Amino acid sequence: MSDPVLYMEEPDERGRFGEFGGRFVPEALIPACLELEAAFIDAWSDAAFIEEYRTVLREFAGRPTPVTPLLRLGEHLGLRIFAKREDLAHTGSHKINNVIGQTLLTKRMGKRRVIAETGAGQHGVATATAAARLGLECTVFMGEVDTERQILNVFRMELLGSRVVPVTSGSRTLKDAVNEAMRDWVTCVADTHYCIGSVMGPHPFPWIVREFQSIIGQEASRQLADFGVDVPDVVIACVGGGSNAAGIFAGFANTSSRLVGIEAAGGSAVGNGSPGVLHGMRSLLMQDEFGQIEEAHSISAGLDYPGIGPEHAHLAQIRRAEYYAIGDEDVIGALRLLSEKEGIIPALETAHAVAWMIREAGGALPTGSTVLLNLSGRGDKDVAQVQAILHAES
Amino acid sequence: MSDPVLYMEEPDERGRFGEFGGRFVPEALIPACLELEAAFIDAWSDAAFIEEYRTVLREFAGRPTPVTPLLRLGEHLGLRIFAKREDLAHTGSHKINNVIGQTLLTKRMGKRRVIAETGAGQHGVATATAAARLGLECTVFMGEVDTERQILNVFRMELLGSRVVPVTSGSRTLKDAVNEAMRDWVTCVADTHYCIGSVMGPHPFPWIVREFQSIIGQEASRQLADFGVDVPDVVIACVGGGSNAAGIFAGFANTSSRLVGIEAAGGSAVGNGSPGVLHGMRSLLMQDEFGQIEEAHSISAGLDYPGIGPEHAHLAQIRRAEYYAIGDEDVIGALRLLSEKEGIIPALETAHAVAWMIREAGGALPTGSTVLLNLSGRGDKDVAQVQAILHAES
Amino acid sequence: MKSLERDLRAVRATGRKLLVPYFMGGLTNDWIEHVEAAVLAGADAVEIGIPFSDPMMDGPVIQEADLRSLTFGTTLDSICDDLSRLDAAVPLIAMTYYNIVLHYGLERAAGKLADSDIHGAIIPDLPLEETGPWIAACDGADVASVLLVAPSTPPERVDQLAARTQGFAYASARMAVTGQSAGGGDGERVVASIRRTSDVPALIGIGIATPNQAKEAAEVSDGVIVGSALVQVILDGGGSSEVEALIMGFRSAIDS
Amino acid sequence: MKSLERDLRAVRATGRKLLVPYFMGGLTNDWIEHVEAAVLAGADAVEIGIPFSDPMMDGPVIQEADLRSLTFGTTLDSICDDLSRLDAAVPLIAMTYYNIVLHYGLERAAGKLADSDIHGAIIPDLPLEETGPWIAACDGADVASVLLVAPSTPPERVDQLAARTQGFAYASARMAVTGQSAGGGDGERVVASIRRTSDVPALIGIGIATPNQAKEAAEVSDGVIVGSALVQVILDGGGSSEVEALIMGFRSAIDS
Ligand SMILES: Cc1ncc(COP(=O)(O)O)c(C=O)c1O
Ligand SMILES: Cc1ncc(COP(=O)(O)O)c(C=O)c1O
Repeated sequence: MSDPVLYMEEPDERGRFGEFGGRFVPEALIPACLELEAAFIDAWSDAAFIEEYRTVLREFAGRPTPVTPLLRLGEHLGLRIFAKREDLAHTGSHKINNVIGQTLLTKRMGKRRVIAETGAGQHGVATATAAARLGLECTVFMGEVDTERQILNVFRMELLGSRVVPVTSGSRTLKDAVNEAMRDWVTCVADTHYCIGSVMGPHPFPWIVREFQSIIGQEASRQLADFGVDVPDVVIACVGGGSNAAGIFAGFANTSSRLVGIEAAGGSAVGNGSPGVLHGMRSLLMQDEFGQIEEAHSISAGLDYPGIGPEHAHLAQIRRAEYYAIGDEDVIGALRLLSEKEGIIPALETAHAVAWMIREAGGALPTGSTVLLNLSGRGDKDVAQVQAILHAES
Repeated sequence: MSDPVLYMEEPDERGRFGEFGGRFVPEALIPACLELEAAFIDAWSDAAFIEEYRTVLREFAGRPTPVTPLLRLGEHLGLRIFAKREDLAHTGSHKINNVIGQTLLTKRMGKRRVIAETGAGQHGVATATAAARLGLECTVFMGEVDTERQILNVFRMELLGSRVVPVTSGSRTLKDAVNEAMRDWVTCVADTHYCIGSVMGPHPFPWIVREFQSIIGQEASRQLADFGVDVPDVVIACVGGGSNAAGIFAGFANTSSRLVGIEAAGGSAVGNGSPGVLHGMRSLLMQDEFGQIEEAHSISAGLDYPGIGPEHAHLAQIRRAEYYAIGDEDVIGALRLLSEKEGIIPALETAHAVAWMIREAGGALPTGSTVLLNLSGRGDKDVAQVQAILHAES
Repeated sequence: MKSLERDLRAVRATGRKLLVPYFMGGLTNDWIEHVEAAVLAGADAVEIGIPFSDPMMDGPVIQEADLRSLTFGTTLDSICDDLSRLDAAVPLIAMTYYNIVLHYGLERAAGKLADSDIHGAIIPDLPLEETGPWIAACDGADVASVLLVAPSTPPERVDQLAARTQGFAYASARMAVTGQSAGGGDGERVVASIRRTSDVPALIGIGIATPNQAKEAAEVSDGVIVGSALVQVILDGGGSSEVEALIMGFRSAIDS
Repeated sequence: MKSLERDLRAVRATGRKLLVPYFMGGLTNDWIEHVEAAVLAGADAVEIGIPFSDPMMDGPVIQEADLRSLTFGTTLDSICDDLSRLDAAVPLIAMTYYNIVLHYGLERAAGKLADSDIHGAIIPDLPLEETGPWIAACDGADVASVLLVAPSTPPERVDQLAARTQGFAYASARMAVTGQSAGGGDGERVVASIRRTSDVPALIGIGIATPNQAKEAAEVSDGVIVGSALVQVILDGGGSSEVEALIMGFRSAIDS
């Protein structure tokens, strides 16, 4: 008998998940990537490091986050729904899991500074937070358009002692912030760690970030058992770069659960993309016929990214996971329904996953299915935007 | 041998804590208060109710919240500081503990509607949240001045399906919102429960709210033991009405810990008040020589209340707890220091307690003291205000 | 028996229904003349509000009157001073909140009221259980402590309230604050519940906004209290003649 | 040995230091004339940028050139078309990002470059481990795959890069992106590390902004690459004469 195929294991030695992944960075960054990979492998097999990581998650970040049965929404949709409450993690989303891991690694590598890219500011705030806690210097790159849209998140990072650099190149949004962070990293790599915010970038980042986020799936699997659920029929998460999805999928990849990732229609790398290389990785990208990267457009800044993590590209290709897109027009209604039925205002990112669940209940989600929804973040950051949209409509 | 005196036990049968408390409401509300008292006594001795309350806190609200050692701030101040992280509870403060208890009681009493008063909107959002979860109708009264200052919290409540009523009488702030809620309650008491937001109002509210908040102190006491702390030297909390303070004090009232409550200088009922009757209770109130209630003025809407819960008035009188005041001018610096040192942006309310700790470190708080700080809420709601203040200063 | 109850019983004994208008003390310079006008127009007793910053049991009209009067510096003392100018021979009843008399000192307040010919007091935020000290203070002076009975009050409690109230029993017609919703409401039922054990004069108040409502309420009780409808006229700038006309309208409706 | 390396070695053999200016393809209508002017002024080879939307290794100047050129619809094909008009006999080297050639098809891209007389290519986001497929494609055409060596590259890895690079070795003078900080930096050390095992021509680039810097760098290497300083002149509206003057300045400094 042959071994069963296992999903979401380590990438191969070249950092590939199937044909995706890799390490497409300038030579100047290769030593840093190698150092990081070695440091991570070492740390991740060091019980003391894992204990420290888990302790910080528990004592500082509020883990484990609960699993909440969504009874009223479930009744409304004819589903049995459980929500993994990353919105209750410190700073309001799953992003904190990753930055706690990466900042601890930074200390371990003896570096004194971190940099990060951010779109809406969630990952930036999370990084600034973890950096403040450890006394690391922190610089966050943010597209100028986003610094204007998210002025309060900029201020939040500054309160946390970070410097926020508005990026004025290109489309002046997330993708350009990544470029700029890479440029800073090339320059300052000796004492600086680039704390990437999702399962993207060059190897070993997609792997590291997935590992640091996999606590979501591990916890959820254990917690569902307390509700008498052995394996949910479907696990649903929204997908920007794909870190919250990777984190929860990791707990169920080797079960019979369907894994469903929901992209924004205007940032749908699986639905509308093709293979390419950007930001250090080979993955699915939205690009034109000449290989120029397209700008993503989504109501939700966190999904406003033209690529997807390479492991997701792989899971899509081998059909272990399914990816669908939700357009802006369905997102607000989903946010409202969850708010009214359950008393949880989700992030606009998360609302994409909710919208798909609403759309497909009774369809792709057969009535009576047991669904695990990754409630990746809270909507407080989005309330002003939602109000403006509803106001404009009325 | 005589029994030791126990603190923070049940009030007497007239709802008094010492000479404070009582039930100063119109006859029309007496039956509702009696019904509530009976329902609470019944529920609070019903293992099934307590189990339900605790289950909702765990599965929905994210309890237990962690205790976080504040190492960098502690080193800076020469103290050993632990923070009880109510900022991580659902909706961002301790307010959720109380509303979950009260909405469950509402269901148990067979009422279909709740009303609440709110200042900045924290208690209103929490009530709207708990009401949405249970499918209760919810109306929130909010001073017109506050609805304008906190437009996003108004919208948040509306997203959660609640109606927000701007109160145009009096100073159009929190105290008037309480008056208006009382008026609504008189009118609709048959099917409506008034979900009061702090340890105030007529008996049995101060007692009920304290009991629902005492989970804070119970958890913290257990959690400190895990850090090898038997009893902290000092327990510190900010005090508006006094619910977060009552909740954490309850866990330590019968230990040797000093209990310290911090009021806003402009809303200091202990420091600047005298005994009086307002909002159904006899307590310490800020009032003029004729018994007219004064308006409180604080940078922090949640401390902008001219009274204090009656049990605190009692604890102050018998000197079991100490109360001090912090002026607006010290609050922003405290918020910044905690943010930069620990990666936690506290609510402006909470920042008062931090400010006192900073001021008294090495003084009233001897160097080396073990301090338990109730981190009652997160500062996200206040970031815009803080930015405006710092901007105006610069 | 306090003088207030004696006086009201005396009127009732004549077969006349009691008409008790409410005025906010100090609301205008000439508020004393308003009272006099009302008496001239047929009021049998007058309720005089002593303003409080947080009138929890009052609707928007009387709230506004409270706050407006306070801006003029009105106090318990200033009202008593003003009343020394009053030329009218009907009973006066104070209406205020507990913190006002508490702050003044309960005995001192009761004494001051009695000295100013105010022989009754309604404190709506003092329910039965809390009223003891105030009743004691009132008993030291000739001030009747008037208790309210609400539509929600259960029967045993009605009996207790009826037994302890002084001067008269204030029967709330509605579960509402003053001036909120209009009509006789549950007044008849509340009065009947008082009557089961007591023959103290029972007046219906809260929600009596029109002469017709007053007439209906008076038919099932010993009389009515008219508050917001009257205060609104004064807030709108009405003077003694408007007060007189309004009260005359109520009087004739009740008497017809 | 690819023709690019042969050509550069031939120049080196004469004792002349190589001067390699960088032009962004399609940046202006007359960009071909700029190239010609540079050659006239003494360029030994020319690097030609094929613009990419996300030029991760470039500083603000070349980024802007990328994006401006893209707004004119520049593509690999359009650049090759333009080059058919070029009248100059120096080696050409493409500089672009991997996604451009990947999307075009690696073999097809290499073939297209060679057909357009471009006999080298620099792909800065292709490190040693990922470069295999591209080198294979280049080997099918006469295109040299030029590899970069960074100041951070450890010795064993320098040896591998020096062994595998084709045409020349691109020695980054600095840990920086193009045009970011100026000066020779670590160029001397990087070149020396290459030299330990290889005599492939080694050019210093990144941060060579002035003739003086170029002179210093050329003294410790086989020549220099000049990018942002030149592109800035063109972004500012400079034409062929400005290009010529600039290159002449570099040329004479290097030769002096
Ligand atoms: C709440 C929330 N969910 C999801 C995302 C998308 O990121 P990812 O796909 O890496 O989880 C973001 C990114 O900002 C986010 O803030
Ligand atoms: C975060 C926070 N802390 C404290 C308070 C003050 O209330 P209390 O004294 O009842 O805890 C509030 C009230 O809104 C609050 O939001």
